[in-house]
Amino acid sequence: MSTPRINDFAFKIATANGTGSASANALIMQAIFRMGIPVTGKNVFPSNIQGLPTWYEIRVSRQGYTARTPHFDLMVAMNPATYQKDVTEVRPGGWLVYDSTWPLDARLIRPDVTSIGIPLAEMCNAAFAGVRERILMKNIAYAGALAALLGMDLDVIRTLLAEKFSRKPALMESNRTAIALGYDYVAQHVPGPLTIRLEAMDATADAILIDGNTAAALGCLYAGATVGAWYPITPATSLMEAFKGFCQKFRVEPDTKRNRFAILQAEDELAAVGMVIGASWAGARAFTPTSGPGISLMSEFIGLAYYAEVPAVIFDVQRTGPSTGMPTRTQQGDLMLCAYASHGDTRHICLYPSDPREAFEFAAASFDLAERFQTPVFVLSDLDIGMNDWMIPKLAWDDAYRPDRGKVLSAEELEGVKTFHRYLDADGDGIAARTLPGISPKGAFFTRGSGHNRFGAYTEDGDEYVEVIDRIERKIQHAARAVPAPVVKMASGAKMGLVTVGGCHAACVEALDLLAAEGVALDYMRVRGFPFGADVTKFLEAHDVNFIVEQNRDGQLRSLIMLETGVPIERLESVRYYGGFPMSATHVIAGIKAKLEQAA
Amino acid sequence: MSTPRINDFAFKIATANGTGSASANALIMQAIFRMGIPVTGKNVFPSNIQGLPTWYEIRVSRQGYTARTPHFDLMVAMNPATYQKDVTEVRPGGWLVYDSTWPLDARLIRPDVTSIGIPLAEMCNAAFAGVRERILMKNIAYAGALAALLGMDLDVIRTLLAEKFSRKPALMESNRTAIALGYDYVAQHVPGPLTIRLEAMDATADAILIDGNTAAALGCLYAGATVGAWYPITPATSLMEAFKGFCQKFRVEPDTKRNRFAILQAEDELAAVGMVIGASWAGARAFTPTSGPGISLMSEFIGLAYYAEVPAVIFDVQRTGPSTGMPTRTQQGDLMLCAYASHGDTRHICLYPSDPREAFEFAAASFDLAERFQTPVFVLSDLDIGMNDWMIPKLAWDDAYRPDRGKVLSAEELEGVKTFHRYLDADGDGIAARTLPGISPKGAFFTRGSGHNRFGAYTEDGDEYVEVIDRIERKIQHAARAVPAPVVKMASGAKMGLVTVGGCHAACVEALDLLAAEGVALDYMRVRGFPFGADVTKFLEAHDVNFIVEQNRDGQLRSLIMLETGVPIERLESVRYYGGFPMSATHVIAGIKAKLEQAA
Amino acid sequence: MTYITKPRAHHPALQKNAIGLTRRDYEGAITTLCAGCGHDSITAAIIQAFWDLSIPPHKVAKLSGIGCSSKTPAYFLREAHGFNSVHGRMPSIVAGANAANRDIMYIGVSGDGDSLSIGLGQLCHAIRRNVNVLYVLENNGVYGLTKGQFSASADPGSLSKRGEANTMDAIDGCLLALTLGATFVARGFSGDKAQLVPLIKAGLSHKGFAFIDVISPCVTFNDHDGSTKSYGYTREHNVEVVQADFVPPASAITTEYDPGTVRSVLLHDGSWVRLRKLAGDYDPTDRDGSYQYIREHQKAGEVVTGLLYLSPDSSDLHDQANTVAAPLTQVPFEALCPGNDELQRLQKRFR
Amino acid sequence: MTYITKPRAHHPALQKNAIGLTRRDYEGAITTLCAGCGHDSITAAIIQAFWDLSIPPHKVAKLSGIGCSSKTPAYFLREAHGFNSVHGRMPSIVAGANAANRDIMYIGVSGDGDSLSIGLGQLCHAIRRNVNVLYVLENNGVYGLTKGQFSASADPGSLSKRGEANTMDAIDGCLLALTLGATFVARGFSGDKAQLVPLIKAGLSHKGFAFIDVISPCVTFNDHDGSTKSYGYTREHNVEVVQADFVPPASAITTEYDPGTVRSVLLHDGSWVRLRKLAGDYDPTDRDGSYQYIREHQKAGEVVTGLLYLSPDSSDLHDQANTVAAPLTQVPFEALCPGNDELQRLQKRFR
Ligand SMILES: Cc1ncc(C[n+]2csc(CCOP(=O)(O)OP(=O)(O)O)c2C)c(N)n1
Ligand SMILES: Cc1ncc(C[n+]2csc(CCOP(=O)(O)OP(=O)(O)O)c2C)c(N)n1
Ligand code: SF4
Ligand code: SF4
Ligand SMILES: [Mg+2]
Ligand SMILES: [Mg+2]
Repeated sequence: MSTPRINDFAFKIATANGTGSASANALIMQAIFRMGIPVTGKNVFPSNIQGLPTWYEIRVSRQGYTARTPHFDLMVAMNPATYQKDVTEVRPGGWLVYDSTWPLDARLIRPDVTSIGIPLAEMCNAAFAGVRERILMKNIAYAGALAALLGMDLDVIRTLLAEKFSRKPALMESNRTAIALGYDYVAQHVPGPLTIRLEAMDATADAILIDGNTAAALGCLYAGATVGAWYPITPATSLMEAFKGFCQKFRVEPDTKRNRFAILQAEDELAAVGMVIGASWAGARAFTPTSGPGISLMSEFIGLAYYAEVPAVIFDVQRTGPSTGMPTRTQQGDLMLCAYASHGDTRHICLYPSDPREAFEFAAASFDLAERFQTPVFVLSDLDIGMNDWMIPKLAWDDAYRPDRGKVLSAEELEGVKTFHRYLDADGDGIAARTLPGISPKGAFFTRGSGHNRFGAYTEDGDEYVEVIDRIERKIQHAARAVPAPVVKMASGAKMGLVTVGGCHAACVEALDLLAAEGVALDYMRVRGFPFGADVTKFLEAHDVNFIVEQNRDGQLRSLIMLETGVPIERLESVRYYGGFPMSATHVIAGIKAKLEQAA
Repeated sequence: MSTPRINDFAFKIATANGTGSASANALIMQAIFRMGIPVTGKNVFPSNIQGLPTWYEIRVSRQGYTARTPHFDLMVAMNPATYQKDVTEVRPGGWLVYDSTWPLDARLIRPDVTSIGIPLAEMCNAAFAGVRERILMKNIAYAGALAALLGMDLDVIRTLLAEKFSRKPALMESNRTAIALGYDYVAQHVPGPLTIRLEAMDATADAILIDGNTAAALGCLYAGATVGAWYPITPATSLMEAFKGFCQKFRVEPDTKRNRFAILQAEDELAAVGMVIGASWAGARAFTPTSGPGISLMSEFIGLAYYAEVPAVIFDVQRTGPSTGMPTRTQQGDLMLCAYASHGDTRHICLYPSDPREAFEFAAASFDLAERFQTPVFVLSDLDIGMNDWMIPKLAWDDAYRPDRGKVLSAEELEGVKTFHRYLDADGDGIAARTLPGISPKGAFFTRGSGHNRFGAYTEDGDEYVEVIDRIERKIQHAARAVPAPVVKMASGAKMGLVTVGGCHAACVEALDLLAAEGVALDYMRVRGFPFGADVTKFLEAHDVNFIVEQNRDGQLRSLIMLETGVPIERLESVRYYGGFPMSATHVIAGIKAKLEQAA
Repeated sequence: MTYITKPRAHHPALQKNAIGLTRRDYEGAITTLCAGCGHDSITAAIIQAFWDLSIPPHKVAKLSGIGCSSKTPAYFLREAHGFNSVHGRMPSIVAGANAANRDIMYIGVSGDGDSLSIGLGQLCHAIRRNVNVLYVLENNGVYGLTKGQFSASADPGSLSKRGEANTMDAIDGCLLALTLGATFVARGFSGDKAQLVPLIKAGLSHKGFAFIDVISPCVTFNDHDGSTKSYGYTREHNVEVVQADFVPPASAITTEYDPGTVRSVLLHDGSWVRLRKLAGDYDPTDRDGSYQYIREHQKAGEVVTGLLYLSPDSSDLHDQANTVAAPLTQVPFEALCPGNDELQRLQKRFR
Repeated sequence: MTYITKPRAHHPALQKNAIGLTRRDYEGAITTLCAGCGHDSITAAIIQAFWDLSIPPHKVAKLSGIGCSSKTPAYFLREAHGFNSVHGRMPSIVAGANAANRDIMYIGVSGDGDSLSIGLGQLCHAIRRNVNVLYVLENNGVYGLTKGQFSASADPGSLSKRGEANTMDAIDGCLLALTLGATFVARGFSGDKAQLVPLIKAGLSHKGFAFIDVISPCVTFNDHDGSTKSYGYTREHNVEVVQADFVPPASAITTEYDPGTVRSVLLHDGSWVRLRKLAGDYDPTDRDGSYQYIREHQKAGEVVTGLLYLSPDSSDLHDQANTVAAPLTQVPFEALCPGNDELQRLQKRFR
């Protein structure tokens, strides 16, 4: 392992929650990114506000792989509480950075790992006054040390600090000092350079570093959503907070300083989705971000929106379930729930973004789908997509876009019709025209979750009931053609398929390359919308073996595939990882190899 | 059709809600039953308290068929609001009974139907004083008329009245008079006996007439349930009301007159299931009856009970969904929801009674299963089973029965263990021992829906999390052997199978006979518990074609079968009826024949 | 057959209001409630109030939860959009609808089970939010539609149809609303249309959450002695507090009203409510005074009716959200979407 | 590492209570809350109270919802069963547990988000039901665990960490409880252990729902000016009302307590609470007086603390359900199952 690895390694920083390491970690990420090198960060944080262990994992990948890797070349061990665990995660021949203000802790000693001591606390106590500053600057100091160890460009770092603290000269000064402390110490005391090293590239010019919740919030902003209702819940909270921020910037009426949006913090998730249904019914584009527990609580209301045919956009930023589960860990555990949420016969449109770019695009698309099909639409991302920093191509918006409001009759159109009936399938596409309150006396109808016939009248007649509920099913089935098509990548000579969803994409594409290198060729499909279209079935049927890769215990994607495509289980090999971390290529490869060996 | 049909016909009584016809209809049912003739009644009522149309359907079946039949030989048309519809339901050559106080309404005239006029109102107005009595007695009068028309035993009727009104002589008198009015008028004015006729048999001596909610309440009483929590909802309300009645009779401490039960009327379904979870956690046998909307609202709590492993018994008396749907119509629309309720990876034990007898048995069994597997157990009946009067064999109780509390450590047992850990799989069966509050200082543990390891401690560690969630899945899988085995009936030379669940049983057994008579032989299986056991898969795999008969739009039983058995969809032909009435043999036969013709 | 509407032939005698509509134009489908149900009387009062105010029916949205009471929006304002939602959750739907389109006049109809049992949390928070809606709680102390179980407003000690006694204290919606800082709190009685109509009109003109608790006997399950929600009881025990005669902005003539001791309060839509004090020194703008007054009479077994409290200043959901004057549903897309150039500029932040 | 417990070596100096246990025996796991969090002070007060009362820890059940506050049951009474349930729904779980086993002493810990936002309905109905539990609402005006959004008890006008102002009125848990007929209503301040411990002890001894609203500053998100939930603010503005010194049934010695003007109220477990009136003519048994007192000081920007209301007679869930004296969990199966003979007799009814 002594041949240098340029721009292709991973390191991890172990600290305690609430010590302010976030800004230091962000600084490192941005510096690498500005050097033109592809980089991804995974924040592994506890469900707590202060004191519990927290980690930040940074992967540098020349090839641009963004999946998490469980193998770390270097560990910055700042938290005694996790020394034991942290040191084991360093690969043999790797490095361990520790605070040599105190003697090297016995738990940190590993013969096959080079430990690098830097007196961070000592230096900071000397350089700074006040507890607060000393604690905070210690983080910046390790950033400086890493800069020297890994070969970050100091000018880039200075520019970043300049941009960040342009209005706070004092802070800029102490940050610079702290960087220098770490940097210089390493320069003087550590025999370098390490065999893992950064070298400037030109691979990030057209990219941005962004988290999926921020991107989704942008999608809502651009699609023209005006009403957001929510109840705080990790990991969905930052979606609405980002939306609020964007609205304050772009949605304030210049002259009056009044808002072209309304954000309602509801008392709980039942109320949040109720507000979305009310707002959509009245004609606004409305949405609510939540996570698993919220979806469970919204179940009754979801059935109402489905049966009364009211649009609603619901973001499920999935976390590890069931119940409260691990709120700060990721999972894909709500695939089944969202597809069939609520009692009785129901089926819902779902979109599955794989990264912040699709979070942006699908967020915008979800409003068109919800209004066109007059039904709830779920956008299922997860904690990894929603809260971690991903490198994605710059976002673009087509200014020609206009909202697809679906069949909403105007006062003029209503003049045309003799009498308006809400649930008539006039066009034979399963979609009946709706009207908005306040438009015209002729548009009035009665919305209800109880039995109704195609005229919108209350009914307890079986045939009338069946006619409506069957049309709704046809309508949802048609949506299969409107949701984003699967991403398919064929490999020459491949007999088997790899099928996945959402955030597993990053791990799968990397695994595909590695397997190909080993001579295992696989065709690839990532589903992006539900109900599945014909092309999904086509791909599955074209392969005797399809490995279904997902992040949940019960193989929920595989379940959806079985139910909706009828492809027999023999052709569907389940590959799962659900421990709460983002999926890695190693999980995918190990899973597939295990299956292949069983078969062999 | 002029050859007499003895004890094998159906008739229907059309009235308006709130006119008090219930007691008259019950009287007719009981009279036929006491004559030893198998009889079933279906009450078709509106979601309203007064004035809307309501029907009572009575089927007399020498062979003992209990399914609903949509073909009526005779109609008692007491409600002008539904004349039009009612008359069309009479089979050609049938009879129509109307109140000839007013001239025969044009809408009621059908050349192929004999109309029989009886001046019910006129006679009652003459015989009784006071509006109330006149309205009520009109019902008893038509009962008297039917007695004469169909050949009911007047002595039986008199005995019934005597039993019923032993303490209310005045009421007995007017009832007798009313019966006589109808009976005598027919005797004097209506020529000859109809070709449909009742003749005493001896087929009901060991049977009772009971509805499923009452039977389920008895099951809860006998299994030793002490805490019932509920929020009223049709069609589940009468289950708790029956339980309350039984408790007041059997559960009052003689000397103190204090209750050995607590029934909590909660503020909603979330609270109701929360109370059940709390009571079960504290060591009581607790249950809550509800219907679809309640299950949706309970979803979050269900996930908590699943993951924290707290017993809970939930009755879902299904009604027509989605949303509020048709609250007074039946359906099997919650099969999928109950099997996988709540976010994250979950799977739940479900029991599917087919009639009040099984409602009684499964209600009792559900508590053993819930405590043994420390998880929520759903008993899924439906409005038809729960609220209609079924003829079933007398219920019996094994006095040797003692509750299976599962692994609950006593203070003594706790003395034995060094330190108690809640989630250790000591016996390798996936079931970890629990303790109850207040028993012993050594028994304390912390129950939580957040991530926990096998010691019961909070965790955010992926491996520790996976260990527990995997064990829970093993545990639930083991329950497949503990739930009631499917009912299987093999027919000689059958190549195809008919598979169904719950209340469809009545229609299926009748259909099997009729199809057999036509030379179509089918093996039969009715699943009774979830997760499915090996024998379910065995049956399905033994048949190239399995007709899956159920009462919902989306073929939810078929979905469960696909997911859990992996049997390919080609072998699963879906036969569905979901208009809200109980399923009839004709639905089953028509559905199967249609499929067979497609195939041919 | 539930929703057949009445023949609409306009009887010439039917008087027209300022916008040329007759009472008939404010009606809905034929009721399916029990004959004599208090809820139907409230429906009649609602129809009267809207007609009096000459409000175009299609500019109104009528919402409800689930229950006999919640069925009533089908029985008035045929030309208004209706929403019979789910049990106890209507307040959140109204809040969302109002946030989206502030130009619609919202009326929410609910029952005591719908509002005080399953829906208690949502009701309380809608009050806090001061959503601009007239909220009519048709209060009969029972769950009518599920056949008479006690609701949270059932009186302690009162007997159910099945002979059981209620053991818990009743929740008094008006005291609750006052405690939560409601800006308009009133109580009426379904049998007293003369008082109820002005209350409804005042509530409709109030900017913010106008809460009216209307005692509405359930003839089928709760119209018996031992219940304070029975006709008999309420007629005896109802102590009128404040009579609200509403003067529509259209006309300023007030002379036709009997003067007496009068106090006027300016409503936010610029119209006046003239309050006639019947109970000596009653001051409907004194929140704590109102609370005490209700409590005192409650202890004396009396139900106070009338306009109990009216906040002289009320900032509703939109004031708090500082939204634009136009309904959000009418803001053009161009004013909502920043466009691609802004997006490119913005993304500098993410490098 | 969250739940490592402290070394349990008993320091001899640690004083033992009547059942021979030290304070240490009433402790739990090490807190994972922020240093200086008000909730930790409340935990200390709870430990003190249980120790003082010599309650066997395993005879207690401690329940909570979700939130920083709801984590605290893990930090006291290691030997008691704990239940950290779901957000806002703990009251129903306590009600069920109490119905099943009335011999356990129940303490429920919740937060203002858990109790007044998502859990408002359940809290209100548990109060109505008068479930026998000590309910501690650790009130900081924010959602701590989700990083500082306003809760329903946030003060109007107060600024969030992100600089936004809260526009809605705060829900005062004590006023709400009084309005719902709560039988025990108190308010404390996490920083004032001397007052809090006796309140907790009195609450534990109360038969029925004992509601204690404890102002508990969130140092991380809400300990700043403009918030009445900050240390600074509460110290200044807290007007002590009633000091409750609890005298355990075991000992009747009261002389060690400073007399002053004293009023004794008999609790249902036979023990006495001696109330020292600090605020002139304050009467803690006058429900409406308490309400007004709180309101008056509220208007003056003051937070009243102390034992605000205590109903001299309280019938709890079990009185209302008329259950047997023994816990239902201990009624032998034989007394629950009527047996087959009864079943056969009963079935005559179904023929
Ligand atoms: C989630 C849910 N639970 C229960 C029901 C059954 N249900 C329908 S109406 C009702 C109570 C209605 O009482 P109230 O609101 O007082 O209306 P009322 O009929 O008395 O006018 C209940 C419990 C339901 N429809 N939905
Ligand atoms: C159903 C559900 N929604 C949202 C959340 C996220 N959540 C966890 S704690 C909390 C608020 C806690 O606030 P509070 O009860 O005041 O406790 P504090 O942290 O302030 O002590 C929220 C919204 C959740 N856990 N469950
Ligand atoms: S049951 Fe009661 S509330 Fe319902 S309609 Fe009849 S009278 Fe009215
Ligand atoms: S965030 Fe606030 S409430 Fe939560 S632990 Fe920290 S200080 Fe306490
Ligand atoms: Mg009611
Ligand atoms: Mg809080």
